[in-house]
Amino acid sequence: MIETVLAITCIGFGCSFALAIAAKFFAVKEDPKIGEVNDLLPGANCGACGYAGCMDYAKAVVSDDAELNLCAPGGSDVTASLCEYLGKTAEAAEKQVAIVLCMGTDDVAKRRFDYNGIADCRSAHLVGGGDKACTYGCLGYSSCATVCPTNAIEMINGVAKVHPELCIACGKCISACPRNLIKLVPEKNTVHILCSSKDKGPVVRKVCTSGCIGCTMCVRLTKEEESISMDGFLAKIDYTKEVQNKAIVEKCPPKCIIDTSNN
Amino acid sequence: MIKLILIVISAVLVNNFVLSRFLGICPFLGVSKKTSTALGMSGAVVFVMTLASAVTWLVQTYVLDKLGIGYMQTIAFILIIASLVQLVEIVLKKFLPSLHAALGIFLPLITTNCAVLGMAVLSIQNKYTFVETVVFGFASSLGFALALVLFTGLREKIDRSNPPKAFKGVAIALITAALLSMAFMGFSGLVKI
Amino acid sequence: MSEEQFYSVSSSPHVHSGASIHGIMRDVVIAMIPAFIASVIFFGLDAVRLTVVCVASCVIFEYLSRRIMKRNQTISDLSAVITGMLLAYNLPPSFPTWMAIVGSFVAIVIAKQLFGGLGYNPFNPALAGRLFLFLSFAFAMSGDWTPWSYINAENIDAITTATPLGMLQESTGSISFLSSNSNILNLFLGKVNGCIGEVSALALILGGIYLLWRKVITWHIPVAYIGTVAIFATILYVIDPTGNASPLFHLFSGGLMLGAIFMATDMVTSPTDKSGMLVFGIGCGLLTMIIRKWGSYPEGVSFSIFIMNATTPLLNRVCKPKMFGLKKGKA
Amino acid sequence: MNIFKAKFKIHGGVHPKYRKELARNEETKKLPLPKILRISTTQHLGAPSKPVVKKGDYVKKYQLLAEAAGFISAPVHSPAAGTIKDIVAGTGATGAPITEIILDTNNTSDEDLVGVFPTNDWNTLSPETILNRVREAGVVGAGGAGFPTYVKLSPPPGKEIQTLIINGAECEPYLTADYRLMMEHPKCLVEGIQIICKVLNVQDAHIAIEDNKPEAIEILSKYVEENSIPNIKIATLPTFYPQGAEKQQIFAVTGKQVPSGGLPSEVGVLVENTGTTVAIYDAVVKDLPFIERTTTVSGYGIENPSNVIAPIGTPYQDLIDFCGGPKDGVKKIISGGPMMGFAQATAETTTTKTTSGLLLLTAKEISQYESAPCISCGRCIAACPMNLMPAELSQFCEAEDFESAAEHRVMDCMECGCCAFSCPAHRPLVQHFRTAKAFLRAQPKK
Repeated sequence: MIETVLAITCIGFGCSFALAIAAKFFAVKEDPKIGEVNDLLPGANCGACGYAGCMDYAKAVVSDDAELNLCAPGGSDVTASLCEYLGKTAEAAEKQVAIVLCMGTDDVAKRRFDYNGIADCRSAHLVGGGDKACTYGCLGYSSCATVCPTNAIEMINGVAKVHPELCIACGKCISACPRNLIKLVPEKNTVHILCSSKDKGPVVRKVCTSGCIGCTMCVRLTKEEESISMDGFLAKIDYTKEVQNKAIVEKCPPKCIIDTSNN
Repeated sequence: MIKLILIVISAVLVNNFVLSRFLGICPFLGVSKKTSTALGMSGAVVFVMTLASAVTWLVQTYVLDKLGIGYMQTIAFILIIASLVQLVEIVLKKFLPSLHAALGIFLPLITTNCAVLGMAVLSIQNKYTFVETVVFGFASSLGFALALVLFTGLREKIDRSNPPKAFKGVAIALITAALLSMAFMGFSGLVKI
Repeated sequence: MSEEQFYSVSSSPHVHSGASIHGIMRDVVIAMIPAFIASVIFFGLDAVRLTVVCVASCVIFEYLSRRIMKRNQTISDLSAVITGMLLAYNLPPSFPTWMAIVGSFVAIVIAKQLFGGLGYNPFNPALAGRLFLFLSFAFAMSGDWTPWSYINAENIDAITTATPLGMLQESTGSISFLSSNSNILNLFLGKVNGCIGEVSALALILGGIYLLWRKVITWHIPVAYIGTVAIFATILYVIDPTGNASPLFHLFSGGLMLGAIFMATDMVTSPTDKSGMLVFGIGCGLLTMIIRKWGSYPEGVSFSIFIMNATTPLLNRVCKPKMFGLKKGKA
Repeated sequence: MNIFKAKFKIHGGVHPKYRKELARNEETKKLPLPKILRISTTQHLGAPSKPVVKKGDYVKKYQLLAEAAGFISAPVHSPAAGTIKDIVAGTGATGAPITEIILDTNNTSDEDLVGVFPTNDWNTLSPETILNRVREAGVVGAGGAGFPTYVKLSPPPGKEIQTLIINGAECEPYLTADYRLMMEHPKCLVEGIQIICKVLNVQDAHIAIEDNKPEAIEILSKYVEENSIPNIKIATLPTFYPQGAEKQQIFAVTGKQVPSGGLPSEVGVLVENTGTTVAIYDAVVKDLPFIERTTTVSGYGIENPSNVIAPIGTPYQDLIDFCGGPKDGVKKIISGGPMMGFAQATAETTTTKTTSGLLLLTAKEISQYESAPCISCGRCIAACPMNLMPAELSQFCEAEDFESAAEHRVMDCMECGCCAFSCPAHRPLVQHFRTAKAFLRAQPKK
């Protein structure tokens, strides 16, 4: 019985002795910070942060300053300890949400040719400038919906619509849209102008009945708050300010201003 | 000499460790996403298995058999394999940091890789001599590498396929692995060993 | 131009050669008809039964799986019909019907539709079905039977229970009678035992010529495959004429012709580049002869093509055409 | 004899139905001046030209409308006298937004023009003055790309041009504009070639013509024979598409391969389109700016297909009405050839200096794309003249893996359309590559 214990412990010592030499001989200069950050992490090596294990995430946090809130099992307290250790403030700014600035659904916006090709916005935009009569509007081939990691975007009647509660503001949909219709806006802003067409009124009315015709009604009504300004023939909301005067939603002739606070 | 060649053929083709004996499936599925990581992993496994076969045979014959404590075989083997893997990790971190990062979690996983332990135990059961054990270790790791590289090629093709939602990812990979092992059954009986 | 009548707008080019998947598959079906006629001549009703059962069940399985997966219907591109016919050609006449249906299920649903349909499957569906049947119902696949055409054949003593390759496998003594001219002629014409579609090399070669003429397949895979088998068999024959069958025997026996002309050249699962095809053919040839010579199964064609299907993605990566204007050998 | 058979055969290429017989036999007609001309300021590759006129101005024929903006750009001249009604945003043939100068040419006379000073002997002019005239006349490549010609005729220092090839291949189906040009104006073409030879001081020049145009070959070789011009020879090329592509033609005639991403001048060759050569002749000898060009109006959807000389800025609708109006069942209007041309949404788009053709095609002639999966049959790989692998490339683009597409050299694809032409699964291959190239071009250079 005693020989077994002795034999195994000898093998154990032999191996650990060999490893000690190897560790010394092949030592790799490592940034000490990585080790410390690694200790803050739960060490589950689950890969939810998208890196191959905790050590890898620690390295990414220290060297190429990856996001601090990616550790799913750790949750907010790991994020907090990481921030306090690295002295950075995780952007705890208010929650951002993506929104698609177009409401030219198939019943209001016209198409101008019968498109035969890849059902993807980026490709469709390159063939004849896109088959939607309005050259600014949403083509509806759901490139943004396919690229969204949390499936927060749904295609309704040919136009993309973002569900704010699912959106994690990762910004993938912004680069996917060839017409740059998607913006990141603070979640608390509920009034939006869903149009991005810079054409003159008559041109817009010919292609889409719910497009902004540049009548500047909303600008006049919110004059004191200066929350809406004209960019050529398109009314634009300044998202740093809250729009108080909700009357503009009814007053807007083409009805392209919406207020999401009620529904 | 003939016996060595037969061992190699049997370990690589006939009873391939992954496709016929179904050992070492988790790195087989885990690392076969990209060819570069697959090659890196195969290299690491070849190194570990060959060394492990030699060391485990020595320990078995000169320590365990001598003291008649064959039953300690599993613990001793795992101890040796684990330290060999740690050695590989240190060496890789020093000379091939990019590969070390790419392999990530799968490198320490080799310790629990049943192919390595399976090979060590099998070579003892088949009563191979020292040279035969090392050749068997090397050949079985070659078999593992062959299956892994073949499967990575297939994996990159089926990653571009669009199976129904339920079968996306590992499910379709497992079906492909099943078809691949069905193909390798063609070699059965190639070698009467 | 009234508002409603929109012009069609697409990316260039706007004209097309007229080729279609349906067209290609139709040519392959036409090329397989001589083999079907030969199978009916030699094996009669069984051949018709098996072919009809396999084709029908393949088409039905494809229809059902496309419906369940809510995808567009693709039974009109005839690829399921071809899989059905190929699978039927690989079955012996006495093969039970229900097993053929199971084989069709494996071929269409598991080996093809689960991957997403035509073009996505890494392995040839017909081969997957055949191997599944071969490994699960070994007895039924190689069963001993005497095709009715033998009853009234003149050389009564030539009735053999096993297939030519089966005899080669089990025989211990001299098998030079296998390589006699009359036997080779029988093999070539198809008056011999074996699976219903693979026996008549003549019919298969006719189909192959039709495919080459229609440019559905290129010569690279069949020539490389059959060439390798011929060379390998000749080497063996020269070393030991009594112990090994003659090269011609190896060429016309078993499923080599069917495999080389119809199954190895399946576009989806074979390399796209000419040099890749040659390597693919040679690989299939070597594996077939290795399995026939030393393996425990008499027939190696299905296994070898199946294994080479697995190497196709690697071959596609290694054998690439050199780009125009890259004189300095950059990939 | 000054005719020789080009001996190098390029890889790939396809044989579409050429259907050139539709508009090949009659003389080129001249379009009466349309009432409204909408002249685009992007008539060429490079920066769009800047308008120098404003709304309400009255302009004479040949008067400068927009000046070149930057080195790679070209001026635009007024094809007729008239008043500028407006300068508005419009959409070009490719669907991209452009600025259009709308010219109302109602009841104006053709003589009301800016003075021109033709010279009777261009040999007296120095290469610099020739180059200047070419630049001021706004001559651009008429083959379809529209690269400003004077930039092309002044190769970068240190690059010596040994051979000049005049591209008379016109491999696109339906189009016969260059063919008619070679038949009707051999003199302008040959002298244009001599002018280019003088500017580049090049010894030998070849006119490359496909062997499906025997009459053109015969007329040109007879003209060159009579005027005993030693240094111009005619190279006959086998007829297939894309024989007219620059890199392919250089290889076919000289056996040299233009390196990937490089310019033809790197192998000492320059290719010029026949239409451009005649435009150079007009600019240098007749001192005429590039204000009109021949366009083939063809296809089974037009009443009487023919070649028409029309001023730039003519709306397609005027061309269609001039050729007898559309038949019913027109499914596609294409600007350019069927292999590389752009399908149009409406007939309001206007011609530019690069509009080589206007096709009205019925359903019988065109194909529909369906994104069926690729069965890797290898026909596109056999057809690709650049020896790429369209099958694999399109699967990368489908999976939006544009990095691997870049590794497989998608940027070297010249969008000739041979792959999509021969794909049995009717996959929109060229659109995949065009999307990938646009994405990769937008990437900041890492």
